[in-house]
Amino acid sequence: MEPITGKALILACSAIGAGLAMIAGIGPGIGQGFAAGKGAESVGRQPEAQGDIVRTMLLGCAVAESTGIYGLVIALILLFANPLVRLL
Amino acid sequence: MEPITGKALILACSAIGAGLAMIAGIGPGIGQGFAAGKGAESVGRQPEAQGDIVRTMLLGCAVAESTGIYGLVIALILLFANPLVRLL
Amino acid sequence: MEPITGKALILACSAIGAGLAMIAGIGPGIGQGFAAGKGAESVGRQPEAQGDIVRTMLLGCAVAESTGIYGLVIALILLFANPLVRLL
Amino acid sequence: MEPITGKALILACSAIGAGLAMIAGIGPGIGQGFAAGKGAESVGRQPEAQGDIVRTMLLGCAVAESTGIYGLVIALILLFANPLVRLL
Amino acid sequence: MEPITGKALILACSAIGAGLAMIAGIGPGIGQGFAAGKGAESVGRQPEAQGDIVRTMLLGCAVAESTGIYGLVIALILLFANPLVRLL
Amino acid sequence: MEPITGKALILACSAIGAGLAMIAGIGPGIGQGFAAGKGAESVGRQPEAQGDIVRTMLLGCAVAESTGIYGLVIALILLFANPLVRLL
Amino acid sequence: MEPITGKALILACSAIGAGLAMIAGIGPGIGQGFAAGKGAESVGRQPEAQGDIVRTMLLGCAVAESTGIYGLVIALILLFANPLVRLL
Amino acid sequence: MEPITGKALILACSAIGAGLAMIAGIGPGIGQGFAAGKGAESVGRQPEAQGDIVRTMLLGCAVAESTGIYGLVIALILLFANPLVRLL
Amino acid sequence: MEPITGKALILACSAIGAGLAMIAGIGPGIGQGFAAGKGAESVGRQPEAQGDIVRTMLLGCAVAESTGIYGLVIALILLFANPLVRLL
Amino acid sequence: MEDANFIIRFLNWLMSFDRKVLILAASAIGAGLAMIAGIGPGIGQGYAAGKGAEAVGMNPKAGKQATMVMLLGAAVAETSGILALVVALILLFGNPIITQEGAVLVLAASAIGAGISMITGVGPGIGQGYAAGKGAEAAARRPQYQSNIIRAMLLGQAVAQSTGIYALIIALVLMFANPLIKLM
Ligand code: NA
Ligand code: NA
Ligand code: NA
Ligand code: NA
Ligand code: NA
Ligand code: NA
Ligand code: NA
Ligand code: NA
Ligand code: NA
Ligand code: NA
Repeated sequence: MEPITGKALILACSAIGAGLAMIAGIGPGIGQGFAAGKGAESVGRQPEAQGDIVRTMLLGCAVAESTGIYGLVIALILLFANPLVRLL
Repeated sequence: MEPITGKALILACSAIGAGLAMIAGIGPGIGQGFAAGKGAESVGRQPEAQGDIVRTMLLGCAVAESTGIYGLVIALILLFANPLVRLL
Repeated sequence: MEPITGKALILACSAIGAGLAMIAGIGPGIGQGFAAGKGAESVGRQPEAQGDIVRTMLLGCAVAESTGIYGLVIALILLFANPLVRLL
Repeated sequence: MEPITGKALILACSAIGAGLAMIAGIGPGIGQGFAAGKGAESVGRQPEAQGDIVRTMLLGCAVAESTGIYGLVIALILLFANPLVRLL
Repeated sequence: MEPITGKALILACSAIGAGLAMIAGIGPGIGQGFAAGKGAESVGRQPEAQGDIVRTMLLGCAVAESTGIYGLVIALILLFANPLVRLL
Repeated sequence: MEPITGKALILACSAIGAGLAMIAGIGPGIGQGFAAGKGAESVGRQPEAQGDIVRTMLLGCAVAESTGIYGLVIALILLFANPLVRLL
Repeated sequence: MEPITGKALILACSAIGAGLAMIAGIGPGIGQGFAAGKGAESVGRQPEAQGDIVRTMLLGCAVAESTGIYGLVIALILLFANPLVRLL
Repeated sequence: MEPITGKALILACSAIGAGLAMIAGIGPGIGQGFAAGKGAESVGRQPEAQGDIVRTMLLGCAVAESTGIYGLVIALILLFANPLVRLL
Repeated sequence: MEPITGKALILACSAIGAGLAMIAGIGPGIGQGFAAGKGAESVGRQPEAQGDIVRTMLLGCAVAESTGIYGLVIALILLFANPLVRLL
Repeated sequence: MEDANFIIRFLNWLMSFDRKVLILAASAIGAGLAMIAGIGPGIGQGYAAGKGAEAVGMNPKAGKQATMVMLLGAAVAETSGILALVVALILLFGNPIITQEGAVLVLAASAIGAGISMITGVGPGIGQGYAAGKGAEAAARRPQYQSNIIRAMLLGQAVAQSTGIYALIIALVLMFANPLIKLM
């Protein structure tokens, strides 16, 4: 019989922490979708400026992605390189 | 009687973590739906630019999907390749 | 008193995880509803373009559905093919 | 048999705290995506002002990123330089 | 064997409290991103008023940052100068 | 061995309560950011009314800050002048 | 050794309840910020109606503040005049 | 030594329930603030219709307040006239 | 010493359930406030149609209130006519 | 012997209650969670109300038509709120879980999971309400194309309902045909 150890508790809570961190992804999803819609609208209105419009849209979307990546990185750290169990 | 082990606790919390990670999907759903609406509106206004509009919309939607995919990947890792139980 | 097994704890948390995963569906619901509204508006404005408008709307809505489906799939896996209890 | 110690509890809750802190990232994701969409729209309308538009957009996005960074910093502190276990 | 003390419980909950406090950052992220988008749009329309526009945008963004800072301050107090353990 | 006392439980929950109270800050962040964007837009359109615009924007923002301050005050009370442990 | 009493549990949960009640403050923050933005915009457009605009804005904001105050009142009752411990 | 009784558990959970109920206040706060902004804008545009505008705004706001009041009433019942402990 | 009975646990969870149900009130608050704002705006624009506008606004708001009422009813049932303890 | 492990101790405390008690307590929370879905129709129908009022003001001659489109769209938007109410009422008045065999912890958690799942209704509620508002506006502008507008609105609303239906199915599975207890 192996009881619940401190290490197990930390790893269990890390699974929940990783899941919570991913929720950040709501933001870029909404924001970039808004950009997609505005980009499509603008391309329809000024087809001759399509290059500039799409480039600006993608540049802004790259910026908007960052916090989603932060969440992913924290989740991956918790899952694959858990620094908390080493502090025990 | 089989008692609760540390492994069981980690796996139980992984189920919750996987569920939480999927919540990220709210974002792409809202954003891409906005893009769909704007795309439909624009196609109605400039039918001659339909190709450009739809292509820009889909490009933006692909970008907006990413954080939803991140959440899915983290959930799949927790369910099928749980790295936490190996750290125990 | 019925004893708690590790398996029961995992399955209990899987029920909650499945519920959480479904919440992703908020996104497509909002987004596709936005598309529906814009589609209705556009059809009223350019009835002659109704085909293009509705097709673009549905295409965008199909894209917006994906993260809701992801959530459903994760929930179904947790409920019907729970891989976590096999890891025990 | 190694029971759960106070240190383990703190580290376990730190994993959850780190995950919660990342949720702040929803904000910059939405906001910067909005800026991306407005920027793309504006560039399409006034291509000659592209430089000014993109610069203003990026300046505003830099400001909007801050609270996402705050969340990341708190998460990293909890994971890598946990000050709470030292207070024990 | 060192069991969980009251101090440990307070510090553990402080980690969660710190994470919760950071969630406030959603607000400034959305708001300032909106300001960035509106600023970029306005600069494109009235390039001659760029100075006034950007200054007003930054002034408003500074005001909008405050509650994000409040959250950060509470989190830092909980992590680095925890007043609760002193009340024990 | 010092077990968890009622006082410790109250203080631990106070840390969580303080974190929750800060979440109120989402509101002023979004609202004031909206005001910043609208203010910037208006200043670009009517530079001659800049004084009136900025004054109205700041007056409204001061009003919008209040609930963020309420949250901060409750958090500070919980952390520094905890009235609950005195009721014990 | 003083164990956790029912009174302590009530007071601990009161701390969490007070924190939850403050979350209501998100609403007035967003709403009043919207009003601030619209007020600033309107003052810029019709400076001659500034008095009427600001008065209407403040009247509406006063109405919008109420639920934030309700939350604050409930939190203060829980913290300073806890009626629940008297029911014990 | 007085252990935790069923009554104490109910009262503790009532404190949390009261806090949760107040969260409803987010809605009227956002909605009425929107009304305040639209009212201010309209008064600026049609000062001669100020009476009608403000009356309609306040009528709508009264309607929008109701669910915030419901939340407050449930919280007050839980705190001051707890019917649950009487069912025990 | 009277231990926690099953009835007490159900009633305690009913208090939390009642609080959760009230959160539904966010929706009608936002929606009806939007209606108030649009109603005020429309009355300002077409004062001659005031009767129709206000009637439509109130009709729509009555429809929008329903889910807030549902939440209230469930909460009142849990508090005053708890059917769960009768199943015991 | 008292277990020093607080997780085991908490779970043992939970298991010290009658199985019916645990399921009913969880059902109270599940019912409360399900009602949160009501946020959606509230926002959506309120939007429709505002747009409907605006539409009536814009074109009073088509006022009746616009109001009918608004009400039709708002009725669709109510769906998620009604579904959540029904799930909550089933949990409170016709609880199907207490009669089921199986691990009580799983059954109790399923009641909460079902409630959480219903929260999904927020999305369709908001979205369909938005469509109702836009439909009303469009009907006031171009009353002659009312049927086209209504068809596009209803088509989009049907699409927007899907994730709410998925969530309902998961909730019903958890309540009536729990596959988890078979995995025990
Ligand atoms: Na970013
Ligand atoms: Na993305
Ligand atoms: Na998608
Ligand atoms: Na910022
Ligand atoms: Na602020
Ligand atoms: Na305020
Ligand atoms: Na109010
Ligand atoms: Na109401
Ligand atoms: Na309704
Ligand atoms: Na759908």
